[in-house]
Amino acid sequence: MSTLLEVNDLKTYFYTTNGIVPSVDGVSFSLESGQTTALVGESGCGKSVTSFSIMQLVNAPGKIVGGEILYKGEDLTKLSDREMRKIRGNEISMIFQEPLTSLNPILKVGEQLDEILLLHQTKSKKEAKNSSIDMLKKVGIPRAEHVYNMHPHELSGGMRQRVMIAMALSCNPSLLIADEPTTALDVTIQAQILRLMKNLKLEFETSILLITHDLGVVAELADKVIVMYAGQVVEEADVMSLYADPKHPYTQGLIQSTPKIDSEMDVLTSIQGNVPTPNNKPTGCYFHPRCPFAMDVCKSKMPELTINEKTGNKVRCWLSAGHQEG
Amino acid sequence: TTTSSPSGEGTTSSTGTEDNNVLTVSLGPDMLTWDIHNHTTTATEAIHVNVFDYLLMRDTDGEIQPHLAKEWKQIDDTTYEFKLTEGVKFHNGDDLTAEDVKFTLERVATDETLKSHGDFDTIKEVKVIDPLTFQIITHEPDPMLISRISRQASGILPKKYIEEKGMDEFLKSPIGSGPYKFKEWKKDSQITLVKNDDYFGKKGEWAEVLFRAIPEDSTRVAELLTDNVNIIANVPPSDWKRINDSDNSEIANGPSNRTYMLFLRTQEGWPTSDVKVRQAIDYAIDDKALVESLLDGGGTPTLTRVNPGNVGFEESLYDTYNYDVDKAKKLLEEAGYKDGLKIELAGPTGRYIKDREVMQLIAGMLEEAGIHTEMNLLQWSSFTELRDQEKFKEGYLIALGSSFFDAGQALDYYGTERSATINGYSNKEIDKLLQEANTSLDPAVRTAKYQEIQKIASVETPIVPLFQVDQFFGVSDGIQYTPRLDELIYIPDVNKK
Amino acid sequence: MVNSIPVKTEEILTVKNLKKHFAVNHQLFAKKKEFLKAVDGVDLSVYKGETLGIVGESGCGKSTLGNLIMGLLQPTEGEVYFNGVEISKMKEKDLKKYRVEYQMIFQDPFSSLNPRMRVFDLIAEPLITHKKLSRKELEGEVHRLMVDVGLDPSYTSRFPHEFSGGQRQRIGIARALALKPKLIICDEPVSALDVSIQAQILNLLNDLQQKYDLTYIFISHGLPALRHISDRIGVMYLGNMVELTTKDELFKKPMHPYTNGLLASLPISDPRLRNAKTADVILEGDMPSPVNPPSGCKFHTRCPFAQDKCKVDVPDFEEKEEGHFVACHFPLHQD
Amino acid sequence: MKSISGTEVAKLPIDKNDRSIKTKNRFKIFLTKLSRSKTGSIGLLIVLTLFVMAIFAPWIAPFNPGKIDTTQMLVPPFWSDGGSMAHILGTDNLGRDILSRIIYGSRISLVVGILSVLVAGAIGVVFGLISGYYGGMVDNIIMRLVDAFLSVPTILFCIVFLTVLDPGIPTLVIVIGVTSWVLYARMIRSETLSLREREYVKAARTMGVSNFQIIKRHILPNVTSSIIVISTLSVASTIITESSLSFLGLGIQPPIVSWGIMLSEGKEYVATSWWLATFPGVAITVTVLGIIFFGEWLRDLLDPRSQGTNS
Amino acid sequence: MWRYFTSRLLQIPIVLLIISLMIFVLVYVAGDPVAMMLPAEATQKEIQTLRIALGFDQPFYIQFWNYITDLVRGDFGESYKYGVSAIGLVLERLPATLELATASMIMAIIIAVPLGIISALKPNGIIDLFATGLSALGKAIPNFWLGIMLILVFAVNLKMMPVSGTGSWKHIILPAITLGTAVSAEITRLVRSNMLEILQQDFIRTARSKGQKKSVIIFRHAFRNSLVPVITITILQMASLVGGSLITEMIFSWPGLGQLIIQAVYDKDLPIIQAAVFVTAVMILLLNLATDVLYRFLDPRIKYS
Ligand SMILES: Nc1ncnc2c1ncn2[C@@H]1O[C@H](COP(=O)(O)OP(=O)(O)OP(=O)(O)O)[C@@H](O)[C@H]1O
Ligand SMILES: Nc1ncnc2c1ncn2[C@@H]1O[C@H](COP(=O)(O)OP(=O)(O)OP(=O)(O)O)[C@@H](O)[C@H]1O
Ligand SMILES: [Mg+2]
Ligand SMILES: [Mg+2]
Repeated sequence: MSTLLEVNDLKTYFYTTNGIVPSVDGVSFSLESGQTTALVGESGCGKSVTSFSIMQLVNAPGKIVGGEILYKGEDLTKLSDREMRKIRGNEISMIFQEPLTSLNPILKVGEQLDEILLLHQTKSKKEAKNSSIDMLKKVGIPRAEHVYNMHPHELSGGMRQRVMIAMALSCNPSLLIADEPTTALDVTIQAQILRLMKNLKLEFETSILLITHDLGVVAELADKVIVMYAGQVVEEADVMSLYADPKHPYTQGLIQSTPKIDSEMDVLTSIQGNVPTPNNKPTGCYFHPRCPFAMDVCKSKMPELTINEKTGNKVRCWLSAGHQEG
Repeated sequence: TTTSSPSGEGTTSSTGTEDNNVLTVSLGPDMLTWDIHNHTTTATEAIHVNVFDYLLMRDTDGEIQPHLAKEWKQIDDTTYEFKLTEGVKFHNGDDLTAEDVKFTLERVATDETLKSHGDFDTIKEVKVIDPLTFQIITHEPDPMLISRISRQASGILPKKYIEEKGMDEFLKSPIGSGPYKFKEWKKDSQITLVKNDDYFGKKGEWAEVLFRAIPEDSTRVAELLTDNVNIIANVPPSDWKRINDSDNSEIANGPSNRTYMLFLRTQEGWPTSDVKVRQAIDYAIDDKALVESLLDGGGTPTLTRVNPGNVGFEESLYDTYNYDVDKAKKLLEEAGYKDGLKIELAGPTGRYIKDREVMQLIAGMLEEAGIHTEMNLLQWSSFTELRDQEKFKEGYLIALGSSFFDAGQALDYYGTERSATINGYSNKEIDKLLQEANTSLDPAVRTAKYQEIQKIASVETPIVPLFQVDQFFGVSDGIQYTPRLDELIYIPDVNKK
Repeated sequence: MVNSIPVKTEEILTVKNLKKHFAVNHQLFAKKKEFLKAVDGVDLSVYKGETLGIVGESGCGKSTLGNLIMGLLQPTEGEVYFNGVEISKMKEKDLKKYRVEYQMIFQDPFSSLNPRMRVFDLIAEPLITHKKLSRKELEGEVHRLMVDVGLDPSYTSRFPHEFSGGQRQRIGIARALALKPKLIICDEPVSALDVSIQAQILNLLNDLQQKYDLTYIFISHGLPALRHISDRIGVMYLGNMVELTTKDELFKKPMHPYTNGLLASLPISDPRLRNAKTADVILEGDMPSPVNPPSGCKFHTRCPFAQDKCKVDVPDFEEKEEGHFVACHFPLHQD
Repeated sequence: MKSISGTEVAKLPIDKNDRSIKTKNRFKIFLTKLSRSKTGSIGLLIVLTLFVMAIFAPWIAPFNPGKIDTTQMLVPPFWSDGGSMAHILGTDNLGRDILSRIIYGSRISLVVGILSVLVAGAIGVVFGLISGYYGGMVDNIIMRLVDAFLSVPTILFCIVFLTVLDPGIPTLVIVIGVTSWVLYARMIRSETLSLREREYVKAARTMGVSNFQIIKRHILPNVTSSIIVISTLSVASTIITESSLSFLGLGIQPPIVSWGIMLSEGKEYVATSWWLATFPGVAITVTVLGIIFFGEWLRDLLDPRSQGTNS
Repeated sequence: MWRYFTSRLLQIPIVLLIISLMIFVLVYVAGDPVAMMLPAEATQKEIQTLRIALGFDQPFYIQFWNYITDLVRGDFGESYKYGVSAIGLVLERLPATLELATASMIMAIIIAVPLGIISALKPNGIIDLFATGLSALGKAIPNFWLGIMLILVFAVNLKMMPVSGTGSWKHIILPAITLGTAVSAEITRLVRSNMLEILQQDFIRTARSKGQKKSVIIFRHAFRNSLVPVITITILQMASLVGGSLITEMIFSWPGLGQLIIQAVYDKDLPIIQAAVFVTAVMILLLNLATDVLYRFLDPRIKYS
């Protein structure tokens, strides 16, 4: 398995009038081709910004201020806009989190779908239309021929999301970044979409960066999981070991918080407290104010993302570091 | 709609050099109508005069000459008899007879809705004696009849043609008996006339004449400078130098019959009801300076509005003016305005040459003499509206002409009846003189009475005449043109050099 | 928390035969009108203090139903009663005083936030509208709400675009909670939230319900969350309610084949179960078009148990068992 | 740096000075932002200079603007042949000093230009918002009114006003306002039509926010950029319109001067004495430029998304 | 849409009627035309005679009644000043006006749209500043100044263009520039501000994520979204031009409606005002109806209830 994308020490900051917001603050990870990597983490921890950074689509006042993003060995941060354009949509495509605002309100769904096909696959208008409708059907949209002619505001939330998905999948990209692709979908459609993505993976060796909150989806689809917290990676592990033995207290909290379909609880467990705001992060380990196992060292020193030689998994925690040392 | 242009040619098809036989004239805005009785503008008449003949016509010096009528005599106080020139034909070949004269004059004399009606309402009837002889009978003795029928709206219409085709059709393709025939009228663009080779009188030198509508002064000048137009009217003084300096044209100016005047209120309650105040105003204004600084000398200071060439002209009051600031101050003091006086003067803007500047300069001059002037400068239509409603305060500026060339028309303004709705001036003596002059048929008597009136008026100054203004034409170098006192453009008088 | 069926005394919201048909013609001057039956005859009673969960395939009309109840869309037919008062035909002016009582959390958080308003103003807006608070009280209240939904109060002067998806959704929740309404329609309120915050919010909603006797209509695709929070759950299919019962009953004994299919499609909770999962083949086939829905039972085209009758007769939405309504000719799990 | 968790914050007492700090901060931010934007500061500088010029005209102007001097007519600006340093920008056809007239003219032009735009803008924006937001019958009536105003020649209204109202600056402002609001109305309506269908407007409706507040808080801020664009440019047309109304008799009369009147009076001399009409034209251009720069900066400031892009 | 369209068409006669009544009242208030019809030298008696002959001495309600009955019969009457059918005079000048209005709008759009877009792409860049200056100048320069200057430079000095009049395609260029300049200033600014706003939207990011070319993003995604206000202002300016534009027509001796209408207003020539307003109103109503229909194309979210 070869490494398709490698992110090294990525830093993306927003230079707002209220100060600098370091939304992504030294993130490193790699994606292997043909693998699905799940990126999970608390809301607002910088997952979407990371994915925009990969696409080189961070809007002003955001800026990539450090690190490199190697795609097939090439640093995307150094590419010209023209070179980047060839990669976007064709090699790497993205499903955006907010489907309504991410779709052009005045263009018909079909026009937006055709666009990407006409751009990267030399197809006639008619062919493009046919494959767009095909794609819409694949993502489970009824009356695809009609929806092709509809405008985004006429669709339900889930339909918009599926349009986004269809758009991203239509060129069989080598890397698919899916930012919460199934949040607005019911389970049957979600199952359908997940299957579609699995097939994509099998058929085209597409590797997928899946950003999601739904640990069920992670469980179904992911090969590897990266857990982010406050702009940093705190744990990276293969999916089996992560579920079986989460190392980072934050990951443990996450798994515990998941509502279980078959268990009755009056109160759901949740991790105490809140994610620190990016421009007001605590000293030491960012998680320590919420960590049930916080030690003194946690308050003063930031732990390193250390790799467990045995499993190849990584974790950023003094607890694990202690184990290894000890 | 008028007939369409023969080819897809542009209207600015250059004349002059290559086609020596086309004359292009621009008087400003387009003409209004081909109905000679239903307009009141000189610019329209200036074109009509080339298509329709008058019974009598003034020459370039303003003298009345036989034209369609080769001779005329007075039969009694209310009757004149005329003899028509033989062989005059309308453009369609019909003969011009006394019937046409009767038709034409009675039309305007009886139809009250026609705008020229007021100028002809003294005519009672026209009696046809034979095809070439007719009599004009007036309601009362009319000493101005001869002037009346040798001016605006005096063209003779073709009775038969109009009765056959109807007035509407006639207005679309009018015919007359004049030196030029109507060819085409593109509204707000241009009128084309072609030479009438069968004309009975002096024929024009130009095969074709274009009257172009170019309302904007500077555009007219530009057209003249680029050889697209040969004669332009109303050249603003600021452009004279440019035209005279150019290698293709020059300014031709001559007197007009128009005089700039200040009308002052004389009714009780207004400061100007005091003759001393009115005189003070007269003395405070330097007429010569107005003419020199604003018109580059293109006008003549005057104390009367009856100009040379008019019946009743009084030479001692012409080309002279009252200007003495100290005297003005003294008069004011005598009138009880030692500490200054505040008046309001209205005036039109954009109507007459430099009207706005004249007003401002006057205000400045009055200020020097201690009369503070509020100005009320109005666009012409607002001006007429307010003037008509007598809404103006102490006075207003206006420049009036006298198309009859007869003091009777001009001096009417001093009579009690007319003044009532203007400035309320009333003077028994003037009234009496007016009455006598207006009913006398003896030119000598009339002249004497009119001169008498002017002398009184120049002291009383209910109206302060300022200056008589010239007309300014721009003329291409190859053309010989002298402006006529009546401001008409009679093409047979426009010659190639 | 007591998860018993509430006493069916006080109906806070009643929906009678509610329909919404959208005209869908895409030529500007189309002669023939086609209608998309987004909501096609829904009857519903919501009892005071309960949480009614609504699930259904994407595009089956859940948000439209919510919008109809909120008065954002004019119903094509049918009525909505709030506390016994008909609100569906009320003028906006008269409606205003009822607006305090029921609120909605919108599915699409970003587009429902005015891009030019700061978070503070967004959350304060309902308070300003309905309550006369001093500036200080207002600030206190907004702070409290933000903390409640897990937003850092230092964010007050930020604009919506400066937030992450989940944060935006929390702004929407805070705004809806501001007035402590009697009824809240939550359209996918937690879908964009990570599980921890999701748990926090669900707990918060629960707390508030206890404290203020709130009623929720909770539209969600997340069955686990739904199971956690709801008292009863309604299942919608193609504009119709097809099943409605208590959550335990629904999860234990789904009667409608569609419900059954839904439950079978649930994602696994642990990757180790991947191979153990039964194939999700039951709901094959595309969702039919809401413009030309199938005759008879609308589900028959995809129903593994469909029979001839289903193609012809429209099943009634009947109470097959005590408190268990279902619209099916041949319900499953019937004793 | 100290970290605070959410629940802790909730327990914190609200800082009493919180608000003042915030307003102070906002003002500071305002200033820093302004200083950061070159064009914004230039714009403000131009506008301020003009106001200073207008207020202190009698002290600044070298001559009485109405002083006629027939010996000094049409003197060109000092750098041309025949120009003199006495009249830096030359004199007009009545020998009045152009520089002084421009300085004095700023008074009327600024007052009329800005007030009329405010009047027209206020009427137009209100009608546009109402029309677009309520739609239906209201929209129909207002828009047909707009159509009527567009088809009836403006000059007719002016003439009617002339007969009904006393001339003067208030009349001038009213007349220009009443005849030029349609532009705003139709523009604002067109955007409101689309804005009223946005989700956030619907959301506000469900919260029981009154229509007035929805318009004020949700629609108006989203149409500000169009308002700014149209109104900044309208200042120029208003200044020019003012002169034609003055000629009609509706506005100001000599010896009071405005840039518009200087333009009109200089019209005859465009080809021969260019400086008469050119300098007032330059004055209007600079004014509009200043207002555009300032307005543009304001637009930028009000657009939350473009924050920081100015730096 | 059909219903909306037909209901709007049905409104036209009502609106025309209301406008006509408005005109009558306005003209009536403005005063009667007789004083303007006769020369300044006319006596009060002459004025009075004509006033009676033309019926302007009649009380308001009689004049009003006559006007209404004529109107209902579709009779606009004859111009007081020209003595011929008013509607004929108006229709004669209409083509020239439309020609000029269209040409200047095209001119304005050709200049404004690219300039506005380029400005928006690099706000506060050189081109933006240049465009801003140009816009300020375009709005601040009065038509007469520009027109006369253009004549001086291109017709008198360079002799590239005809001075004035109509006929060839060359005749329309200078007047169209003169009229188009101010309009294009407005459009430039509007395009710029709208583009700036739209380029910030999320869906632009989506388009970029597809690898779309910048130019396509700008035109297809951004510019099309900014079209509603841009079209509004364009049509609005067009609408104000169909009534003619006095100054430009005067300067270039363009035989359009502007001169006729304005002069008619000065002359209080009711039949012409009436006919002209009628004709322009019909066009404006149709133009605005077209815009409203166009809005639906440009922004499908817009609904008419
Ligand atoms: N334009 C911006 N200006 C300032 N801060 C921003 C901006 N965009 C994002 N942020 C901040 O950056 C952080 C990371 O945002 P991001 O959208 O990546 O979160 P996320 O992990 O995708 O969360 P979610 O799961 O809720 O979508 C957030 O705290 C957010 O407030
Ligand atoms: N304005 C509209 N015009 C036309 N059709 C519409 C409109 N709004 C919604 N629809 C249609 O109505 C149907 C139901 O939409 P709705 O948003 O209620 O679905 P939903 O159940 O909320 O789905 P999801 O779970 O995906 O949000 C969809 O087919 C949608 O296309
Ligand atoms: Mg995100
Ligand atoms: Mg929905």
